[in-house]
Amino acid sequence: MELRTTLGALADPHSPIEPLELRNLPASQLTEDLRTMVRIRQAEAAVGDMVESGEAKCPCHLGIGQEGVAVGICGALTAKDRLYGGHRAHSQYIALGGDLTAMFAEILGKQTGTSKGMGGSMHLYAPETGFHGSVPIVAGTVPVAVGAALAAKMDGSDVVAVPVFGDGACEEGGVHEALNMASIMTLPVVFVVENNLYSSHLDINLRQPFDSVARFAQAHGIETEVVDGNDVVATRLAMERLVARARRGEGPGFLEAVTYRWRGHVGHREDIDVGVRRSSEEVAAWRARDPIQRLVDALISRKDLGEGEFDAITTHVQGEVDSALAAARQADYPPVKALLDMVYAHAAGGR
Amino acid sequence: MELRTTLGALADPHSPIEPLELRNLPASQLTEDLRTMVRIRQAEAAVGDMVESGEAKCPCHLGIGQEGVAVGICGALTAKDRLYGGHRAHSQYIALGGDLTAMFAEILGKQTGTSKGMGGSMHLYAPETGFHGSVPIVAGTVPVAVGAALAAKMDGSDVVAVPVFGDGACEEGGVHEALNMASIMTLPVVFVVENNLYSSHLDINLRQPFDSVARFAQAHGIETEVVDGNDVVATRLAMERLVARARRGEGPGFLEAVTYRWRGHVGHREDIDVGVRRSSEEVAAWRARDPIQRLVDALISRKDLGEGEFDAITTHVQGEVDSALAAARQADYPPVKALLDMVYAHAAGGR
Amino acid sequence: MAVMSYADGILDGFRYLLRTYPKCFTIGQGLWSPWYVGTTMKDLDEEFGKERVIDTPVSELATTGAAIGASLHGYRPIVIHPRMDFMLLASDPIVNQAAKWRHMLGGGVSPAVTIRSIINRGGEQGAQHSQALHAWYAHIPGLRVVMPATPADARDLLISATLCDDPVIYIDDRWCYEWTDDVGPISEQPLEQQGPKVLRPGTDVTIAAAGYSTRLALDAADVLEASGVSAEVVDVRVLNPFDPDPIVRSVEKTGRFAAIDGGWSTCGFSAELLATVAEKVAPQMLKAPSVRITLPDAPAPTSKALEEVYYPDDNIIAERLRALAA
Amino acid sequence: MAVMSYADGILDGFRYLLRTYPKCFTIGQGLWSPWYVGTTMKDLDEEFGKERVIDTPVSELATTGAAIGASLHGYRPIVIHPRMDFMLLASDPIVNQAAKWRHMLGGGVSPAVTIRSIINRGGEQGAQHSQALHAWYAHIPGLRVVMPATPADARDLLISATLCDDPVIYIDDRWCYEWTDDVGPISEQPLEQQGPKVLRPGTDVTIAAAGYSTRLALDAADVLEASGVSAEVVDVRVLNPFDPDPIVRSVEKTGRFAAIDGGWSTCGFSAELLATVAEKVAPQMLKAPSVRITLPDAPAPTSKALEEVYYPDDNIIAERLRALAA
Ligand SMILES: Cc1ncc(C[n+]2csc(CCOP(=O)(O)OP(=O)(O)O)c2C)c(N)n1
Ligand SMILES: Cc1ncc(C[n+]2csc(CCOP(=O)(O)OP(=O)(O)O)c2C)c(N)n1
Ligand SMILES: [Mg+2]
Ligand SMILES: [Mg+2]
Repeated sequence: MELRTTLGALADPHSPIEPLELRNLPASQLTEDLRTMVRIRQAEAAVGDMVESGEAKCPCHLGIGQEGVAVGICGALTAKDRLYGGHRAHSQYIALGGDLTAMFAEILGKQTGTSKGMGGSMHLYAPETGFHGSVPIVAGTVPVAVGAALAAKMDGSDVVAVPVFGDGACEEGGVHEALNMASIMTLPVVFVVENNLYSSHLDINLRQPFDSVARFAQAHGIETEVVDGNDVVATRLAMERLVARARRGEGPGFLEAVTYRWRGHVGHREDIDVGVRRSSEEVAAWRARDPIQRLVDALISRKDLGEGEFDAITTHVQGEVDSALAAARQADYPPVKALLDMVYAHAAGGR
Repeated sequence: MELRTTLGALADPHSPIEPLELRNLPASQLTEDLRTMVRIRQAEAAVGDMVESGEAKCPCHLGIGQEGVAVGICGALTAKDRLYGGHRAHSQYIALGGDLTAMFAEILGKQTGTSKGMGGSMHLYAPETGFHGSVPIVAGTVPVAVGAALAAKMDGSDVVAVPVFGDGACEEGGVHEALNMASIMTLPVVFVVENNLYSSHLDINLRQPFDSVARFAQAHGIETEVVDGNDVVATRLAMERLVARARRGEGPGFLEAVTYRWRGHVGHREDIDVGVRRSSEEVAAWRARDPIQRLVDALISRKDLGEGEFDAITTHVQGEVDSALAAARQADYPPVKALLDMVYAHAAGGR
Repeated sequence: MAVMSYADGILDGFRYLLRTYPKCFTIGQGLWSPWYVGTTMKDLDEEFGKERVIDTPVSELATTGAAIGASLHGYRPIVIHPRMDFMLLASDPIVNQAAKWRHMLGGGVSPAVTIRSIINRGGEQGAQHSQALHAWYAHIPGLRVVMPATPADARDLLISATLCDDPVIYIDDRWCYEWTDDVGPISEQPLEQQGPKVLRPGTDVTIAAAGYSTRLALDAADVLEASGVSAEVVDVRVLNPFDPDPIVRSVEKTGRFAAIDGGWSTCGFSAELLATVAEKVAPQMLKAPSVRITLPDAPAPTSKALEEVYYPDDNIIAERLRALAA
Repeated sequence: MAVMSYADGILDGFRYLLRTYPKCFTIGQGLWSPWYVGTTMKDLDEEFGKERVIDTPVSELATTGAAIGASLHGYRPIVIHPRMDFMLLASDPIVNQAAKWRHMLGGGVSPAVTIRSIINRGGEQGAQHSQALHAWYAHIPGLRVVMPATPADARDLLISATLCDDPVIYIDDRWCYEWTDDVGPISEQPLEQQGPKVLRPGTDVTIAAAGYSTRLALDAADVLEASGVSAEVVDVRVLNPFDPDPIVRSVEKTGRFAAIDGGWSTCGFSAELLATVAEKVAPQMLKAPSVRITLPDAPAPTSKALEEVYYPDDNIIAERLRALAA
């Protein structure tokens, strides 16, 4: 299969990196975004360490390198919006303000986890933040989010639903059905694809005829934006445009944010399970497009970030991560009765 | 939902009808096409009568009015190609040269039917003609045909696979998965959509944001042609282009043939089950675009068809239909043992 | 008390729900057609509006998934699958999503969706248009599965299902639509309190069945009575979670057990019924091996010559039961 | 005789098929990855080429449907579903298409596809990544279903399945991969001649199981032996079409029956086993009610604290069987 790229420089690790344009976004907000990206990275690094040590047993899919997407899109949302994630959803959970202790506890299978220890890394839940659940069946939450948007529309609210999924998920037929439904019902849903150019071990050129996926939304008459997902500012602004349209009742949007995962598909390694055609040069090139460093550089050059401030952020965040992890470790495992108590809303029925 | 048409005049029953251009196709071939269209129409009319009288019990979906598509596409195929149909497949079966007696027998549940009386109208089978089966699960044969194309490619042959399906079927996710597979594997498959603007009782504008479906194939990088399906010549020529590419190993094609069914979705009626927004004026307008009459007119004006010749054809075909039906009526029902004998290739196993 | 058909029972249930609960809506293929699902939803779109009675593209997966999504935000959607065969395309949202979200997200999420699935068979419709796969759904913890056999249940179990906080598969059978019965006024019943019911008392043999098969069981019991065999008929009603007690009690009394089921035998609901009796009734109390009466192990044929033998009727059933009771 | 692991048995089966039959190919997710399906298909792409060992997009439905299509034209495709949970998305091609084409098209069509479905559970993978739905497929006439429990069967049933003219669901379990056993040379066996086998003779109680559960049954039989209970273990091997005779004969001898199954109970394969015994063994020959040992009626948990109780181990099983034999 020859490479037919429509993404061009966005997907080419060797293309020159544009300096991040901060537009006229206020420093306070950008610093907050930076802090959130750092929080995601450090929390995920801690998860990676727990996987490595064997402390975390459930499958963990890290989004290190992709923080710009989660922070960019969540910046355009409020807690009343409805985000649904997939297997790689720690970043969105944290970007929406999800509690770190609860996330670590969930990953460790503890009762104080986001899902009472019933779901692990792939099943996070924090509806109070707007994070309404994540599941690892690829594309599984896409139609569900369309239904959440239908509910929002029926309520007459300006709430927006946001399924976040991957380039691989676009190969599931259900996504196309969901796009059509959203389109004909003019639903307030913004589909977000983290196009990290890989689905497990296969790069997108082994799976699809083009490297961009926005074409699927266009075929369904849905407004699209294609952005550099490692540019948190561009991602946020594009998301804001689509969210605003959806809130106004003008129908669905589709954001394709191009990014790259630094680690393997699942687990902590950078050198295993990364992609059958992935080279260490490719990873190195993408690392140079680090969404965090690019924001730091831009903030420093705009003098919004002073000497040592970034270090202070990372140190502070590391403290948060460490204490959250310590708290999670303290927590208890769920009681055995949880196994049968949560199958149905009411006592197992009929008796 | 406002109407967003990309088909324009093709889908507008009130737009002026272009006179059929016969190009330089030979009279013999066009007369043969005419005869086949008449055969389809009269055979289906006979099926309609049997439904009305209660003689035929299985669900029968008539394609009267759509004959141009089947004859046009099958004109570009040979018996070694692999066509798969859906619930409305009598026309393709006949266009490929399927035996009328076997079709009627199948519809009547007789042992001499195409499928030994095990399938009825919705399950025809005549592999010797290139008709490899039809099933009523909407879009069910689309991935199957992609696999038939994969087999052809693995064989190193120039055989082409052709799934025929409807505009409604394009709403099934599996179709989009199949398009992607065909595209990335460069398979010799030509997807044919009979876009009759309806799926059961719903017109396409109640179900999709645009009235043309070729956009789905374009999104997958597949070569498309959109034609007037009531113009058998245009349909054939477009199909020939796509089939030729596929035979040369240049990959899949997608033919959208716009047409209209005169009867209801299932059964013989013209006034029931036709479409919740369908008017009798609409039907009348489409009847004026009769694919058969248009070919007759063109042949007459080119002097390829003389006085009384069309009548002779219809009379002759009616004779074929009548005697096929009489033979089918004579045949026996399948023996009861057929019920268990055909579940597996070998005697129900393990004993 | 009013005399009501099964089809009207369903329609009445929908009317009650849509009238009483603003958050109830229904979605699926055919809902704007006056006969797509028989008369069971006739004119609901006109009475309650096309915003609450939603017809859809041919997209079983997304339609079902979207209904689940709406149910997570306070709605009570009833998804319509006009044929159970088509619902296979929605297996992921039903089994991987609806059945599991509560448990795997810690108990706080209610996928309170009702999925109405219609068994639509006979009439030479053939292998892809005839299936009765209730056993599949009964196999899945997290799903509740109901199969009404009477006009009252057709209405009342639809209401209980829709008001239930769990995902419920509500399975009706077009072969039941014309039955009529006396039906009392609506009173909402929590689904978790519903279970099998003895519809006809008897002493010689216990027959358990659900949906249309319950009707066959009742008819066969009539035939048997003429030969002096007294059959007790238990209508299962709720297949999952399944309460075996009424059946166990009955078999302990009669000493003989037969399951009649409109699905296939292997791993079917009839297998569950026999297994339950085998587990819970001491062998000494049984006077004969238990019996399953089901479809033969074959896809549905079309030809009426084969349909006639494919679907067991009350006389064939009575004959098998007479042998059991002998 | 060579000592071979179960995983190597599978790999060996693939190698044999791909080497011997040019029309055999395999398609599914992960086939170009060296560990996606454990080591069971390691380097097949390198040995036989990426044209015959085909990795795919995340499109379970079309992948499966396409394999069926290829099988209709002389090929012998083996579809890989690295997790049974994902295969739900392919329910239509498997159940509506593959299982039915032969019958509904009059017997002349052979959807000779093999669908390999992997049970991949434990390791805190949770509710959507743990299911064992073999009962679903065993319920469907037209499908053959095999579950190898031994390294020899892992290899030989894969070969029999692939050479069979019918669609076969071949289900292996990652928990079996490391078992080793003596394995003889390959000799092709027609699948329709395969059926349940007594793996361990005994006199006090009959245990039937398939796949990983067979292993548990054998281990439990060891534990029981220490308490003086002699258990006969029947490995079912072929779940559909299912031959009950070896189990019936065994139960007629021992008078006690237990089914161990890694799926859920309701309408599960264990239900089929109990139902079969209830139908075919006279109650007077049974010394105790039959027993099912299965998963609890809940989705798979993640937390290891719950996984430990969710999956029955050989000691718990032995305890239940001791009670049965008492
Ligand atoms: C229905 C289904 N099929 C297959 C898988 C296995 N799987 C897990 S993640 C994944 C890759 C998905 O890729 P993408 O959507 O691009 O997300 P990414 O991992 O890149 O974030 C696959 C194939 C699955 N979980 N669910
Ligand atoms: C999976 C599935 N869903 C729904 C149906 C019911 N159904 C039968 S034909 C049909 C309409 C299909 O429309 P289209 O594909 O446009 O074909 P047409 O009838 O217009 O030829 C529907 C919805 C079905 N047979 N299969
Ligand atoms: Mg990806
Ligand atoms: Mg149509």
